[in-house]
Amino acid sequence: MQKFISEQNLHTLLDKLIAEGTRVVAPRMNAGTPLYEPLKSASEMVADQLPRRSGKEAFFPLCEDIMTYEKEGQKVTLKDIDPARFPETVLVGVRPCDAAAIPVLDAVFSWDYKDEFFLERRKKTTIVGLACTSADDACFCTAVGLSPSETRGSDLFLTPLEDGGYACESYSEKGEALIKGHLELFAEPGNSRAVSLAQPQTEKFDLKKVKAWLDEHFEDSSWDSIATRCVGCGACAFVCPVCHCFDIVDEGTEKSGKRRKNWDACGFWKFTHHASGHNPRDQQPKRYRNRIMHKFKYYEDKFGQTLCTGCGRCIRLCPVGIDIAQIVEEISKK
Amino acid sequence: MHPEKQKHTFEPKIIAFVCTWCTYAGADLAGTSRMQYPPNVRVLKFPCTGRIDPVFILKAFQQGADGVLVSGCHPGDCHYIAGNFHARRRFAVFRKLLEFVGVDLNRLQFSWVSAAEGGKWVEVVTDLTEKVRAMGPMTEFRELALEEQWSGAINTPELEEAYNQI
Amino acid sequence: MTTPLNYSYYPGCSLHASAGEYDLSTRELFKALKIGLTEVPDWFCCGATPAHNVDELLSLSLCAKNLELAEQVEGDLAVACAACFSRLKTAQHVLGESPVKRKQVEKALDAPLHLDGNVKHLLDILARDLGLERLAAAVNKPLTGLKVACYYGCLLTRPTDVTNLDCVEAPTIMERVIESAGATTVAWTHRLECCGANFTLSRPGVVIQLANAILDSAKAAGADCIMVGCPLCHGNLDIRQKEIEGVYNVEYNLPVFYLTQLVGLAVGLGPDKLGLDAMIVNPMPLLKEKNLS
Amino acid sequence: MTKSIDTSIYAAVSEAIRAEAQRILSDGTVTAIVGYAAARRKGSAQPIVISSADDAAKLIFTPACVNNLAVYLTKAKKEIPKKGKVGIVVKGCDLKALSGLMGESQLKREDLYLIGVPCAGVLASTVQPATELTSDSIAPKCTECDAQLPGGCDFVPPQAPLTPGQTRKYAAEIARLEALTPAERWAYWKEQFSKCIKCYACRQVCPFCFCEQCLCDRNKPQMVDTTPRPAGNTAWHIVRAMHLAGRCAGCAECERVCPMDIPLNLLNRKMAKELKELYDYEAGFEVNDKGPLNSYTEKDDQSFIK
Amino acid sequence: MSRIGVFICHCGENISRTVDVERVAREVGLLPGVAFSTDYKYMCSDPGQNLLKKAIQEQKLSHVVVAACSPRMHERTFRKAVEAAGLNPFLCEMANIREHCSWVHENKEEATVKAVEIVGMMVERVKKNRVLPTITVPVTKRSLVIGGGIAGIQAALDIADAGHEVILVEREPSIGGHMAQLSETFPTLDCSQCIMTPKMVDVANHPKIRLYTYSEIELVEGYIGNFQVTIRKKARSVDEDKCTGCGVCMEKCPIRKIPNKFDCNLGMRPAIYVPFPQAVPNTPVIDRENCTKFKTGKCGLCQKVCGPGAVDYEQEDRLIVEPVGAIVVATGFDLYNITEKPKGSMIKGYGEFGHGKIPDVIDGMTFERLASASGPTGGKILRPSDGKEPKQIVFIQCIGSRAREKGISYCSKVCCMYTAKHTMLYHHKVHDGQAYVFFMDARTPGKAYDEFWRRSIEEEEAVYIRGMVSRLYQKGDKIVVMGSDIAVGVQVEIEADMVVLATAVQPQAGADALAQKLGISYDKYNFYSEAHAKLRPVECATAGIYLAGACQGPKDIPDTVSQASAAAAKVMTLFAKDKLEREPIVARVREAGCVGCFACKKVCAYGAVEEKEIRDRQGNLIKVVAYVNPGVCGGCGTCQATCPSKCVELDGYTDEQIVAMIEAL
Repeated sequence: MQKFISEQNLHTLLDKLIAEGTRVVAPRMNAGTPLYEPLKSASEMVADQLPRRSGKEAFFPLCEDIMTYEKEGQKVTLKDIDPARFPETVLVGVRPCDAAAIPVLDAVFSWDYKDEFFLERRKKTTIVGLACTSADDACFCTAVGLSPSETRGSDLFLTPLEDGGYACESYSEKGEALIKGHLELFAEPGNSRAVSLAQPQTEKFDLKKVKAWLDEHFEDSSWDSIATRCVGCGACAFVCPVCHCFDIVDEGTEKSGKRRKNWDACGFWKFTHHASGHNPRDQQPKRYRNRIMHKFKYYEDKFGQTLCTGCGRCIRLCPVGIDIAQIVEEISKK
Repeated sequence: MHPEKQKHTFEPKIIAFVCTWCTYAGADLAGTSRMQYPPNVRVLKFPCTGRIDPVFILKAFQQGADGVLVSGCHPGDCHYIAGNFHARRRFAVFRKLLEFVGVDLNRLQFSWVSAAEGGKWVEVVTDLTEKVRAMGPMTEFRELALEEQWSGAINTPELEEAYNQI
Repeated sequence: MTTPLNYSYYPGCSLHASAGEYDLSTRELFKALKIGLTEVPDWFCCGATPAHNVDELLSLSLCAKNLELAEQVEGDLAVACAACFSRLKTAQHVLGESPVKRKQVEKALDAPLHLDGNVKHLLDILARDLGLERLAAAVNKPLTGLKVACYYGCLLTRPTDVTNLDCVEAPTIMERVIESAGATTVAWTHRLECCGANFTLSRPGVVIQLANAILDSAKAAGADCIMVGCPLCHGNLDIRQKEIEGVYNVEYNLPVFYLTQLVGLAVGLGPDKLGLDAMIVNPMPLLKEKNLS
Repeated sequence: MTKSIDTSIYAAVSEAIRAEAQRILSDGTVTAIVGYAAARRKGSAQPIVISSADDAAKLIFTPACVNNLAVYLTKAKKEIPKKGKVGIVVKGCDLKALSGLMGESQLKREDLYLIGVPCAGVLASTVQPATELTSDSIAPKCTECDAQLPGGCDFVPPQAPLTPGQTRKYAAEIARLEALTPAERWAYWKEQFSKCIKCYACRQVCPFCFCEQCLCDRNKPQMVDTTPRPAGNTAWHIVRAMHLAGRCAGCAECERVCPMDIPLNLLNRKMAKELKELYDYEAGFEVNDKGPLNSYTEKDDQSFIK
Repeated sequence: MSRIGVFICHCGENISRTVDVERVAREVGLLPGVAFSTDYKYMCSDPGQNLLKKAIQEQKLSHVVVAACSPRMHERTFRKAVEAAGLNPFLCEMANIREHCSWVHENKEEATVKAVEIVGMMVERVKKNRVLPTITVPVTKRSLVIGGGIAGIQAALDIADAGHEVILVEREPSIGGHMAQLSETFPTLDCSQCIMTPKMVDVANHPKIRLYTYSEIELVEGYIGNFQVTIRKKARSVDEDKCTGCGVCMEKCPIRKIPNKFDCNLGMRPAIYVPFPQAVPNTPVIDRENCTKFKTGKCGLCQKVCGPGAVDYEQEDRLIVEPVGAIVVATGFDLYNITEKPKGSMIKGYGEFGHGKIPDVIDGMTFERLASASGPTGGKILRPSDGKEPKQIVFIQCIGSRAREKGISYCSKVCCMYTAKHTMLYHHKVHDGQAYVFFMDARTPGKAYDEFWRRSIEEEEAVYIRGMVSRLYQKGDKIVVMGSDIAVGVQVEIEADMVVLATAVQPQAGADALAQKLGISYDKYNFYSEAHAKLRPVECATAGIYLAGACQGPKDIPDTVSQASAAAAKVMTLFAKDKLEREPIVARVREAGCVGCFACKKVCAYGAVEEKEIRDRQGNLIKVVAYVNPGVCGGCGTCQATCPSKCVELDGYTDEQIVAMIEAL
């Protein structure tokens, strides 16, 4: 179903949703940094900047409680968190590189173990994509088979029009339900042309060739030169729309506390640090190799998808300027 | 979001980190002299103020202390020669950091109490207890402990009720 | 030649009265050594020894005003008389240390004080600013053979760390200056003993007794003459020498020179330019004997 | 009013570094050099470790060379070849960190060949790498820099950096924060620390965070919560600022690399300011073996102690 | 799961009066990990301790918390009881619910709630306690004594008599120190040679004492019980074993006129000399600066005349390493020399007293030599300038002492007494002589001291003038002393024949250098600092090093000897046991985590942190880590609070224990 919605109506739609108690998450400024966060009012939305963290947060939170424990004398009571309590959410203003990431995550979170925390949130969220109009030389979505107008992962996709307002098209029942639920705010599609979209310059990677190289070169001296720069922080993994590793830790005192699930990163030394003290990936190149392998080989082997949507966040934010596009490009030339 | 609480008499929780050679002995002297002082203080014994790590002060506030007292030997009296000199510098810098982050320094008291100054111990503890009682509970760290990242927050009844208790 | 030295000059009352020869020889010596010396315009009495016994605020204000006047003339303040030097330095020291007294003086003068100008005794200028080598170079009639007893008196080196001219217990600045002018100095015991100063008017007996001890010690040490840096000491040792000889019927005949007179001789100035005629104990026979006249 | 900064010297400095690198690599003075090289994105630079003379041509020095390379010589990066002397390109702020490390017996001066660079300033983290260096795009730390010409190096290109005087951004911001009430300051920092995602980039990039296992990575006892909740984040940043007090040299890498733009260097500059006032300590080029927090004098201030 | 036993004491009714002990026992019993909780009227009594021991065995307790009085009172008692029951003593903690709770809070409800929380806190702490075996350090039962004065001699004799080997090191060619220079000693006027030489001979003949004279300490390594001391035995040029002490070489030596420092340069000695007749060892030393054999290579007469052939010009300094378990420092004092301002010292000289310029102005020690029968004048008081007998002597007190502007603010304690003695000796030897003493006040606090001082005035007719001397100068062959008599308010001038200055007592030159080698602290005057002014006067803060005599501060012979015996006693207690046992509250380094930044070493006031190399099997160095020497560690824990990654951990006060306590509140 194709429709048109004006800028004003979109804000009204969001304010109505907020009023109804639905959690509306969109890019907004938080102490000077653009982030996907729940809005208090539609006016807070900032559409022109790529949020510093990806949209995966709505489904795979930075940190969430999964169980609480309480000790009264010798008696210990455990209480699970009931996923039913996750709020209805509408994720608005999601760039194609973030939106396309979510189906990639669906694969791993519904793999041999159904992660009800992720899936319940996934069920309760409608994703409203937004075509991408501004890219910088770090973006390389086109190189991994996406594009500024890619609708994959979006329930409803808005494309900004030259004369203002957005052409919107629904790609799932949730999308349609959203339109139907507020039909008065939508109008029939006009014929105004779309705004010129962003053009990332990187040309398409030969992902097949990259994977082939990676299949053979687990042990290779070039990993040293590629990864010597990496200092082992978690910035790239945490801002990446598709990285999904997490750690479970109990926090609290003897008397009471919570079991929490929070993001972890393979770049950390402690990620593979065994209780015995042994660490299979003790050197930084081994850890960084795992990042490339997981994104361009292991995920392909398991789910037939590339674990990278080319959003460029890891390139912009890497403390030591490691450029994954440069690395993949070099591998594709090997 | 919190209904206005009625003001019941608030009993501040004071944690005191003391060195065993001087202040702990001073507190013992206050005991043997049967001096009376408010029961809000809980005393932790250390070999020397040099052993008191600033993270313990942070930990104390996080665990709900409304006031923290750190006390040891007067400079020059340290049983370990220089423990309190290092501590003095460490705390001079740490309290500036806490102040900069927004902790009200009236809740953090440093003092020298020798083994003969039972009276001074009582005075320091009583002053701090009354001062903190007047200031009310230290809400900063308690509220902070309940804050969640937006994505992990679920408005559960316990969360509501916990908020009200602060 | 390095940058020319020049100073503002505070002669002090006695140099315009009884110690005229000290003022004359100072001006001539500085002219000969090509050191600029411009008198402080309408300077007035520094209070000398009596003022601060009567009222400290008076003495401090007098000196503060003089120091302020000296600021108008370019260059450090040169002082010849030991008493003026001691008073100006003490005022600088006391007003620098005690804000209470500083406020009182500022109220008295109703003007802000600026006391950081340098106050220097002639010895300081000759020994340090000019430097002993350049002084020796300027000597063309060395005082060879003249045995001089250098007499500091009380005020040049005391109180400690106020005048900062030289070490309190064992000063050597006078000896070094006159030795670079060719003279030989004698080691004697009364270099720093008091000459009785202003008791010369109220209780002359004290001056007779003290001055005698000094003259006796200098004579015993084999000195030909005594060199002084203070008009009051000069007065007690020179003017009263005859009377002392009478009282103790002993014969000293020790001429008492100002340091500028002796150095002046060494740089070739004649007796008329040094006011040698004003000295009570006639120095001419001694100078002739050492063929320095 | 944006003041432009004369960046003509950067090309000449790069040339001098390349020549020097070529020389010391070919004559074996050093076995490797840690420097900067151009990266894929226009105008961007990234750290590089070269060990052959002909790689020397890759070395550059531009306003985009923002990293503090000292981190590559500390324990955290054990793989950097430790055999023989290692050359390193150092800006003034980096050199202060190096001398701190030498004071903490992590490095020996004789194992290092210091190529100091006269630096007129580097770009802030919030601008694209290709931006031209002006008083707007310059990194906040450079507005307070007193080390444009690093001292005590083995080689320093002859160029002289000239940077127009600028308002000291950190000093101003610290003064602003100090003027607030404790509650306002707490709110300010709570909002900032809530953004933290515990990616530990600030720790991994700091030359002084060379502990084998960070206190915050340990759980017996759990001194600091690991999860990135505001409570854990606040504790983490307080501990970090306290551990760097009296050591941090102001290279402001922590603030530059923070993906969430948390003004972390404010905490370190505040500590540096306090240590200057309290014990007259300032991180500098000379190596002192005892820092302010592992030495004392009888007469240290104790006005805050009853 | 730990099985903790909690024992709440009534302490008669000191606790139970304001704390409901049954309720505390009941509530604490519910805490996780507590297997047994009871209360008893007197826990520290025998039945109480037996209850404790029985419960440990029957209930198989893993930890014990005794809630009673302050640990400073009975922690040792309960830990011994727990140890007797077979449990490591450090698994027992005390909860102070008396001094910190029942005695200071009257309201029973509040006190009881607080008591429960205190005990609960200690229960959480004890869960984290680890078994700590007592630390034993081997003790070398040999002691080093530095300084062969009366202090060193007394300490050496006491320790040797207790059966332990002693190494006595003396810098001068002979032991005896300053006391050997004295004529008679106050307050009994017995001759110092008579009371000292027997002790010196005992030292030489004592089988347990190895004497190194003309030797200095080169290097001190190690820690209490395990010091390695390198001694530099300077070349004497005479073989001590062969020399019989016949003295022929000294008679024959052509160089006669070298001022003898022992006689304060009044007497003369040859180039090969023994400082004084009763020297121990009685072996001469060749003064290589003044001996023509060493200066020009000629002469060599002493070697020719030496019967046993003991003279050996080729002899060189020898470095000897001695393992010792304890060190007694007895380096003594020196008199403040006013002739010139000591280099780098803040002490300003006394130009105005002409010492060194006026020959007849001498210091107290020179007067002693004049008065001493073995002195250069055979005991007659004669003027150094012309050898005449002085008819008027002026003694001036407090030269340097109590003179802040001259740099010394302390009182040297002994001068008032020895000056009174000098006036007496002078009066005995020159009956018509008159002694004047300029003094501020007489300090004669010792036993029979003040009587001695009164006697010098009333019987020996010394004239005491209360006032200070401003200047003195030579006039003819007299010395004019210009002083004031403040009692009468008059300026006084005395024409004296001789002036004796009672100069201040200072540590020996080089005292600070020796302190740095030993790692002991010293004050701004270079006197060594004792561990505690009142309670540990003869020990240094650094374990295993003890102090005796004037090196710790000005003192007279009685105090010096008692301090020497005290220091010896301390050494004997140290050597009483083969192993030095000490509380295992010491720091340990987790070497896996240590990155060798040595912040711990920088803050350790005990110097207990050493650098340790970790090498792989092939021997190449992996890293250098910190190592805490359990024998030296004081247990303050400053290192752990300084270490960023907490790799150094103080046993008994680990972070786990403390955080557990904080979290239990």
